[in-house]
Amino acid sequence: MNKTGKSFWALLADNAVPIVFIVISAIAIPLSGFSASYLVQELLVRIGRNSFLILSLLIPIMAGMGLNFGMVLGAMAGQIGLIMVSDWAIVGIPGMVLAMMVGTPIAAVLGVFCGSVLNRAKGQEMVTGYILGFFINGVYQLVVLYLMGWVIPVTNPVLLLSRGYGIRNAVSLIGIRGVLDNLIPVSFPFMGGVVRIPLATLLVIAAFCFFIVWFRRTKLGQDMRAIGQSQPVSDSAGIAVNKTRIIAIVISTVLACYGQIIYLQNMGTLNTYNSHDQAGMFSIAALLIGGASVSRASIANVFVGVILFHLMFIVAPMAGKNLIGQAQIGEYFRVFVSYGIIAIALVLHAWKRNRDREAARRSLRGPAGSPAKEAA
Amino acid sequence: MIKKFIENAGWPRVIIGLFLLGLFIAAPFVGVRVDTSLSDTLVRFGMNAVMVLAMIPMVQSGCGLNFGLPLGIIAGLLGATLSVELNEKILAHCAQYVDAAAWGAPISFASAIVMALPIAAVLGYLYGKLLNRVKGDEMMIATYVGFSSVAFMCIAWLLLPYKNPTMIWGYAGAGLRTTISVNGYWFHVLSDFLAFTPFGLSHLYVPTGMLLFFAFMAFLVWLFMRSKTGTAMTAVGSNPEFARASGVNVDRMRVISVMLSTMLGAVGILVYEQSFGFIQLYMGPFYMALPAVASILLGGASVNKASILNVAVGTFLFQGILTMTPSVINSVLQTDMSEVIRLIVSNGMILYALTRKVRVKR
Amino acid sequence: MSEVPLLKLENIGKEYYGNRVLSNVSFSLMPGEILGLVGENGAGKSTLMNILFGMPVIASTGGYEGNVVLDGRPVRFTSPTQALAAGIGMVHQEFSLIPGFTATENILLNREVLNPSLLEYIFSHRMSTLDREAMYQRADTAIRTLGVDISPDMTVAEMPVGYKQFIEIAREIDRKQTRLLFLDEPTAVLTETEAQILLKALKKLAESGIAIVFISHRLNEVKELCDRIVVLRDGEVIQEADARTASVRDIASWMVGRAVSEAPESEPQKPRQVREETALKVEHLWVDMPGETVRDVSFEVRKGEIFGIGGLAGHGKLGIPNGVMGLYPAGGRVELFGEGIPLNRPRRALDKKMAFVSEDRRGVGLLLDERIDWNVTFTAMQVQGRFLKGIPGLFQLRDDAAMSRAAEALIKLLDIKCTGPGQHAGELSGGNQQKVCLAKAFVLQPDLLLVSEPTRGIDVGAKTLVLDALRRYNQENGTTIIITSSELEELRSVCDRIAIVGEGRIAGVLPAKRPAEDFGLLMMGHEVEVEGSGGQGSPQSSNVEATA
Amino acid sequence: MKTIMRFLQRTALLALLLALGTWLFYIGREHQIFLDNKSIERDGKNFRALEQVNVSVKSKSHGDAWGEPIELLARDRDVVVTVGPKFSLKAEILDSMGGDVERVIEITLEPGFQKDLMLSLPLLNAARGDFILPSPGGVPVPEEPAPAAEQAGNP
Repeated sequence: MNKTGKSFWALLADNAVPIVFIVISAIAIPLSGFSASYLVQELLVRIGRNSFLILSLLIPIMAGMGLNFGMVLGAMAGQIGLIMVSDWAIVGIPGMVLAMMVGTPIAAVLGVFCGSVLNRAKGQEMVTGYILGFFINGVYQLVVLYLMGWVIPVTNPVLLLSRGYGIRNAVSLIGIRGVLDNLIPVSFPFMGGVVRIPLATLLVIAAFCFFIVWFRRTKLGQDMRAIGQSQPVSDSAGIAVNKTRIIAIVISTVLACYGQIIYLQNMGTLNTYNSHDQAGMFSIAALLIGGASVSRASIANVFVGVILFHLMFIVAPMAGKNLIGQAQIGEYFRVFVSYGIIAIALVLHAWKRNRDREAARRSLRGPAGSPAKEAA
Repeated sequence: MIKKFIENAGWPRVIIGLFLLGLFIAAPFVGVRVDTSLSDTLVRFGMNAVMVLAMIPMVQSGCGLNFGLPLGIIAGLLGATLSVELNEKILAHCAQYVDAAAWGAPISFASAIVMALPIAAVLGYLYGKLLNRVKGDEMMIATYVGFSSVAFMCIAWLLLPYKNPTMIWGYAGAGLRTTISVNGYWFHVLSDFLAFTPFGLSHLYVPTGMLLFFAFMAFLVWLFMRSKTGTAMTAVGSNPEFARASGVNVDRMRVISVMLSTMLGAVGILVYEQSFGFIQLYMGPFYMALPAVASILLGGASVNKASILNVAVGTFLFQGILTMTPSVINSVLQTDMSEVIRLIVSNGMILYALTRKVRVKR
Repeated sequence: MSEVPLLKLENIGKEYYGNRVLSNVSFSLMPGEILGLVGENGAGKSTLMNILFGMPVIASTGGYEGNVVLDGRPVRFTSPTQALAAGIGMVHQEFSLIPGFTATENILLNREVLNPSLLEYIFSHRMSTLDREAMYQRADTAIRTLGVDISPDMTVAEMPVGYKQFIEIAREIDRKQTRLLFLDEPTAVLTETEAQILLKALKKLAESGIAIVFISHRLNEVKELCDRIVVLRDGEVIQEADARTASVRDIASWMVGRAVSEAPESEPQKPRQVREETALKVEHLWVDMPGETVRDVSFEVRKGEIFGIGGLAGHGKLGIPNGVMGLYPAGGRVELFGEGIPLNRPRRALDKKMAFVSEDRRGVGLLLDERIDWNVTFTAMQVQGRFLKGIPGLFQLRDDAAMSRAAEALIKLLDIKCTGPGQHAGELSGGNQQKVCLAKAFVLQPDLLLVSEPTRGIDVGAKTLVLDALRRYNQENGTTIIITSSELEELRSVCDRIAIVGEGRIAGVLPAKRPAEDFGLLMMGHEVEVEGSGGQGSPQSSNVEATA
Repeated sequence: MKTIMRFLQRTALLALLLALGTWLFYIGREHQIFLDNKSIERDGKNFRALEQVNVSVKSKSHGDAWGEPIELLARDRDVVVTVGPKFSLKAEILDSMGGDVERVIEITLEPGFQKDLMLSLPLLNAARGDFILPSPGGVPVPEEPAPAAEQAGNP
């Protein structure tokens, strides 16, 4: 095989996951019967809603800590911020910013905790972060369901359960609903419909992308890349490995907190006990669909992923209904895909790592054997 | 003496055990019947113990905690639904040999196990092959393989051509229901076997059959772990390099252990269902792995060492807390904190195990 | 030359867990001087380096004796950072480079040039961005100082091995305060020309006033480059010599030479039954064992013989038994009593009644978390189906009682100090663990016993016991034994013949009674006249070399 | 020196953040303005409820424009929502026939950090200064089912 052909196949193999999803979407879109303007509108909304959360995953990947399943901790911090702000009845952009300011210290503390735990479980970061998410979820429920309105002052009866403490299942965020999305109203006609663009949200996301680009160029970013590739070498070069890993998780957690606030700002209601559950899983699935792996992810992966994942999310139920007559199948299909894609990405990663290790060993071997083979 | 005991038992167990004891002592004072609670604990112990037992082979062979338990559960669910679907045919066939009226339920239950096991074996084989390729990341991958297989089965439950009207949605005429009652098939077939209420306490129901069944399964596992293969499996978990140098096929041992775990999981869910009374399909098996994992860790197992004693102690403590906290704490605080306590205790246990002993051998 | 030596060591000594590895080491070094430090593996070089570099492992094992004097002031480093700050640089044997980074990034790792930034004050300097341009310049300068032409933008992963070595050295040079540079076998991975370039660069560095300690097994290079040579053996400075006057042969004999009279002391009491019959025949064996690659090895071992395999670490001697037993990917042909043994299948090797005591005791040799009787009998149970009860072929359970009995017998035989067969292997001392490994092999009743590094990391008393046990076992059962060891003296005291492995090939097979210098020269890659017995490997391998 | 500098700068940043938080709290706070058009007794005098009054409010909640007027008949109570520390209120008091605007009162109020305000329209009409009544506390909210504990999240 010649060189170009080989690189073409390599390119195809590298991007197998996005390509498969493009194909699935290409088949499902006509089946769903949605109009182009509807799809574009929905996608724009979802890009604005989810990108920030997904972007928050990038930094731990850079530091070699894998997919930060502990990002739900940040989501919970963001929700606590939103609950407090709702209680104080701060609305609009000030409300959102204040929610972030309240969430930041909580997220930072949780991030330090998470980072320290992950440092004790090196090599098992993902599963530990995942369980940590559940564990902190228990603590979160303890705080929100029992302590709020009792120990933590929450007085607004709209938020509290009728028993006098604990937050209701659903909290309406009417005060900050869509404030960022609609801050700069822009819309344009598109294929027989009108598409509104959540410009301010997209600008915030763009700013975040610039932050990441800038961050990669800082000393801290450089240290994280070094640690991500080799902890022992970084350590012997005098980089504080554990501390830097904690910082990576703290940044990710705090950003996830902001991401969740932006997400809920768009949704307009907070499901106190469920909203954060899905945040981690969907973000991770989207990132992986975008072609990222456990050890390598770029900003492009985020946007490709969010578009493909949510395109499938929008069209799958409808396509399922039109194809088999059951919307339920499409629903389950997208759940299956979300989990399946994570499973596949993890398998591919582990597989590749074990193979690389083998290859690395082989490269150490040098020309061993070859003369013997000739002789034999 | 006490110090020695604590050392042997380990702090987490002592604390949780004392907590549970405290709950039992406090129960009468807040108007909760101890005998009912004890009975509930026993029932839940019997329901869950086999699923916890399913952790042992994989832990012992070094595959880590079986977060992929849902795979075994799916096999069990397939067996259960098939047994209900084919109930009449099976009974008609067996009527030639035995009295179908008296033996109907046990035969039906046995048929569920018999049908579930080969499915579990095949799934376990494939799953084991997969885990062999991803050594080092077994637990995370197991979790997501479990999840995605549950989601996949959600689609399958809708599409599989089941016909029995007790199982399918009435209005659609196709697709299995979310919960299927096993009443009339094999409801309480184990639980009620030799069940009795000792000391004339009408509220203290002892599901003897279910406990005996667990004891039997535990005995089988115990026997297996003492066989040549079981010994090899333990060595593989303890030090794969040692096992390899001793001529043991490490990958094969791991596959066998995963198959065993999956099969035990399948039997475990059947035991659970016969006591519970319903087959829970769709997202039902989703989070079933975590309590089982937490139980065995609570019992003192580590990520690569587990014994039957760990299973029994852990399941009893875990289920005890689960039954006691809602009733007792509820009466004291007028609020149901059991869910929160369960979350914190079970996941705290898993976290403790993960951070305590990181496996660096490879 | 200035009056005050840059570095002065005064009576340095060090013990690891009661094992003395260094005693009374003293020498000094002037600025701009190049000192060659030579010695066998285990002579104490690494420990000395660890002490000078303030490695935490030294402090955590009880510190060291004596004084390190730098610039006339005594220093005691507790971390590598302190040593670096004091101007000591070290280039390690294994590369500490980040493969995905460019040469620039690696040379300036954690010493990056930063742009000033406001955030630096609020957070820390780590929030400043990197000044890539300046970094490039600095890396380029450092590389040029070495006299090689490597693009600073090249990623390390794409570099040939030799380049990596230069990058490592460039990193130390870039450190402005570096005045003392340690190089641990820097030329081992270099080609001839690369090595020449490196030596030239080092000379240039020395002229600029940097003192260099050069550690190498290539004695020619040491002689060519260094001003002075210090020979370490068994933790002591054996000889300090002027490099210009000492000959390679002198150096080799200082390194390995002990009083030659020591060897015959271990003459077997009973008549040994070494037969002419060939027990093991190895032809063109290659083994892919990381760090111990075997390229092309052929030799024969006679029945009843104790055969030694020696050589420097990393040259492949350990790969031979591991490859024969199928533990690492291997190729070639291995025959036991004329029957071919399939490679890469540990089970098949065990089935042919070969047993192996691994050099990696804790990693491969033992189940640390299990009982001694498990450890001793496990392999026999799996391979030979012993220690089982029940109906064979149908249903069998472990026979715990039989296991305990077997373990107890061996505990007595080998004098293993433990509380009983129920104790976990991980709780035993190193020497006793080694005996458990031997017991495991003895239980198999092997026809051929391969023992790797039987005395590594155990104390002197246990060493003798282990070697005696092997010798006795050979005498009593006529078992053929192959011992692989880095300790030449030990091999010479037990073995009948010794093969020396160099760079993955047999450098030569000599009777154990030959003088130690001969073995030393073989190890250093010099030719030695091999007479008669067992010259098998040598001519063939050189033959292959010519074709390859 | 550098550490002191850094400490000072960090303290300043923290103070700045706190100030920003307070400011956001101040400008972003939502207030419920209860409008009360009931007869009320003050200083022994009875102020009758107004027949009809149209109240409109200008605050940041509607982008600093006058909102839709709310019609309050006698004995009506209603609530408007304002955002920010300051709002203007315009009350058009209609004559008893319900036709013509009798008079228009325009005032600007500053609830500041306070949460809710209750205004008595009869008092306002009478141009008394004490037309701000004590806030009635929470308003009844539509009850929704409490989250069942089993539902409260998954494990």
